Amino acid sequence: MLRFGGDNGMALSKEQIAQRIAQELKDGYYVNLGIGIPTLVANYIPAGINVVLQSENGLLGMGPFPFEGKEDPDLINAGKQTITTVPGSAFFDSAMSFGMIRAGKVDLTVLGAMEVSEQGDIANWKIPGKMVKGMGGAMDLVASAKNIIVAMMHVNPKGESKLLPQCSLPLTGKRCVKKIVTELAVVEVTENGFKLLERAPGVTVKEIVEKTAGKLIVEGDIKEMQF
Amino acid sequence: MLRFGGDNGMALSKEQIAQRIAQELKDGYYVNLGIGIPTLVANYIPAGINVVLQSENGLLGMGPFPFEGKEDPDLINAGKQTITTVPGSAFFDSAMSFGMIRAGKVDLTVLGAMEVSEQGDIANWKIPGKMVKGMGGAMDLVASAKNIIVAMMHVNPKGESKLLPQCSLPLTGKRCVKKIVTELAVVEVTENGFKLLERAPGVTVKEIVEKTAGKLIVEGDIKEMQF
Amino acid sequence: MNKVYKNASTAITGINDGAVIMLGGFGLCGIPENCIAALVSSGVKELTCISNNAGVDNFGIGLMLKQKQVKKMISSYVGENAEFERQLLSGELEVELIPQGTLATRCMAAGYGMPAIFTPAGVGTEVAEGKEIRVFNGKEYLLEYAFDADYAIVKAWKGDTDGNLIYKDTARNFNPLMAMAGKVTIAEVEELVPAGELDPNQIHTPGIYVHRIFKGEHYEKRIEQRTVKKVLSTL
Amino acid sequence: MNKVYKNASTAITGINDGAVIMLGGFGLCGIPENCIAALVSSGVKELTCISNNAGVDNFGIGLMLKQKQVKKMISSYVGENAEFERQLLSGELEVELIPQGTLATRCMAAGYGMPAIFTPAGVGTEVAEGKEIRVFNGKEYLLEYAFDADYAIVKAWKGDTDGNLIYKDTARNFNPLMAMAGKVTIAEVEELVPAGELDPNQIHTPGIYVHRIFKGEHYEKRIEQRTVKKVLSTL
Repeated sequence: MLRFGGDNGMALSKEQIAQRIAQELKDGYYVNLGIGIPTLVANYIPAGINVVLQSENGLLGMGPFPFEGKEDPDLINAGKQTITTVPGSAFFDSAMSFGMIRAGKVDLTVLGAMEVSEQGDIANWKIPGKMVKGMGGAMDLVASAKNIIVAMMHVNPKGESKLLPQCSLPLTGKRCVKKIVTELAVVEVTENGFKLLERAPGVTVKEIVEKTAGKLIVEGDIKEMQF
Repeated sequence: MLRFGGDNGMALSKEQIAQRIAQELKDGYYVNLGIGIPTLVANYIPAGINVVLQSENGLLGMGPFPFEGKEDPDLINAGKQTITTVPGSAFFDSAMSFGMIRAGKVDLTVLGAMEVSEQGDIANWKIPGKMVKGMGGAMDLVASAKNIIVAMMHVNPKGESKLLPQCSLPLTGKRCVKKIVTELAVVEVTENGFKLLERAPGVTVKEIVEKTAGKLIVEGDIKEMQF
Repeated sequence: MNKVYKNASTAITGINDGAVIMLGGFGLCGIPENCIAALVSSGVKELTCISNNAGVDNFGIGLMLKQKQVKKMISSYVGENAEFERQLLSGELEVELIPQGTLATRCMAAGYGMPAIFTPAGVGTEVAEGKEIRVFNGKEYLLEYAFDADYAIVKAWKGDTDGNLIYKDTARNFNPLMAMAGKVTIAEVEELVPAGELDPNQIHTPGIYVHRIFKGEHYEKRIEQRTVKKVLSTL
Repeated sequence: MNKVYKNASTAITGINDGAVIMLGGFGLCGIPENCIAALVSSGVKELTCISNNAGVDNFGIGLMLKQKQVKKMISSYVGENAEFERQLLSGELEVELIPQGTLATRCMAAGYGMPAIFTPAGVGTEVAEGKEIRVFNGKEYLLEYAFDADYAIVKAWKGDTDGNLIYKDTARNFNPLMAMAGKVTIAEVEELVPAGELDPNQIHTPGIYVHRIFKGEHYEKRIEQRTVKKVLSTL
């Protein structure tokens, strides 16, 4: 199922970014999906793969949105959206929820970001001069998760790269991001900086290099993403 | 209901020690009773007083022993005895159990002791040279409880006082005991040492003074315990 | 000893100006609606509120903000509230933002008699400023202190006359943690039953932590983000 | 991913000589009888066992002691076991005694990703020797570290195929704490049901903490101190 589209011509749509991230899922994974593109990952879980979605407000086994008229105000996700549960779910309090996150029991965390540095630092909670709404659970998640994938656009609306040598915005967490999936590329965070793993179908390495402000390692032939 | 008896002539029986301690109970108290004499306190809860018994293995609302044939191996107290529950009881894990103890939610703790010092130190878990079985929950209880009453004999089987200037045995906890009820007396632990509050019916102040090795403050007329 | 109160206005007795109070709930889910209404009616002010969120403009803690009863909010996320933003920018309101897991664990620490805990959340960020950092097994942690709240106000699904509480679904969230953490804990419940009617194995908050309980009324349970399958077909 | 194992002997796969294992239970109440039997059969040795108690001579961990499979016990109370005492006095067995609440909280700390906790238990006693003491609000606390166990072996009442667990009465005790603390957690249950049959509001241990689960058999549930009303009339 290869779909081209999105704002950048040959670049991935938000759905395709989610779809590419879904390829990182493994059977039996417990996964926490942030608000925005990460939430869409649940739509592309590969066949034969069972994952359990954790919602940090106190639920393991999050299911799809309810049918209209079946919304339960006592049953929401961390984005405050009405949801459902799947068989085998469990409710718990917020301390246990972040307890299991801190203890590394959540296998994969996917979240959005405003900036990521080549050391894996992430900024996604505060813009100086703007009303600060708070970090919610993001700082706990990035400080504790074993495996963090960031889903974001490669550049911001002004055209500036969001993959930087250093974050310019206040940090959410340090040296925590393992991988970034954007509309242009899959990038790994290594000890030596960003490393280009894959490019979006039809997107050139040159374009990715131009739009990456941080150090980007490009080794050998960079394959196109497969869907 | 005044009953004389026990090993020391006019001194209290173990049941009477428990009965005297029961007078310290107040309506609404949450109470943890140790093994031995403290357990007997539950038999003398005054009329009109409701207390809830906590068992540190994970129960609030401990009831009497079961009728024969009704024992449930999944339902025991901290002394590993089969028990029952009363209406309004709740089960929880050992961390929450000691959590509520540490947080000072238990109003009164009654436990036995081998020695108590005039500073309120307590020794009740270890005798050098003998097999050490462990402190169980005693160290947590004495370190955390707001109000600790010790139920014990005034002297040990060798005739030596158990109310000492300093404990000779390894401590269970420091400066924690508030009151001591023995077969002879009710003694408060004050900043200036032991203070005699009451004497057992027919027991003289002189006998109590003789059998108390630690500093004992005797002020004014010492009343007999009332039952 | 009777823990049962007639209603919210009697249950909040003693919450005076300047009190530090905790309020359960996540967004508008599982919030103590009756007690919030009673606090608004009482006119108590200069409150410090520890709560994951600050409600919306016309509901939840937002109702108290509108009456300018709150001096300080201690929360993890305070969006979706125009009046909040206005008071914050004008300096009328003080806000302390705390990572959500830290907030939860600092409540639990209070209820478990632990004076402080270690968490990696916020290491390397401005949250760490002025805080003690300690390394365990090569990883940095912040020392964070247990909360010290005068009152905890929580909402449960079912409760009994001894104060035992059971929560429903994700309306549990911070409620059991705050219930443990208040010097005085006030619980409002949808269903109040005599002691003995709840299964002792299913109690989430043992009654020892709860000082006052009453049956709440007219729960509105407003939904913040109504999402249904018609809107997005798969998830 | 399948978490369901056929029986105890398959579920304990990988527990090798020298392993650090946690075993749930208080006295003989809520102990993983099937796994203990399987460990005895397996002949694994040099184990470090973290468990509140050490069983009795012919039951519980006492069965493993008899086979000299245990190198070290980490417990709060180890009475009622003559073979234990013999091995201890002869130097064959090492024992570390820990206050019960500290033991429980160090398990919880591991499950909650907290590297250390503060507790007043043991301050001023030999338990404090060599430990860091810290004063909070004028009271002394010991710094105690989270446990690091290879395997946690727990017993629950009901469980489902996703690893969710529900305990019964005081057989809960240390089981939920250890279930959270093991790098690999093995749960034996009296009743094993398909995922979806347990009420999600009643789960004590969410399945994320449980890696292997099986239906136990032939529970003996021996009673250590049988006390009945005939013996003592009032309590």
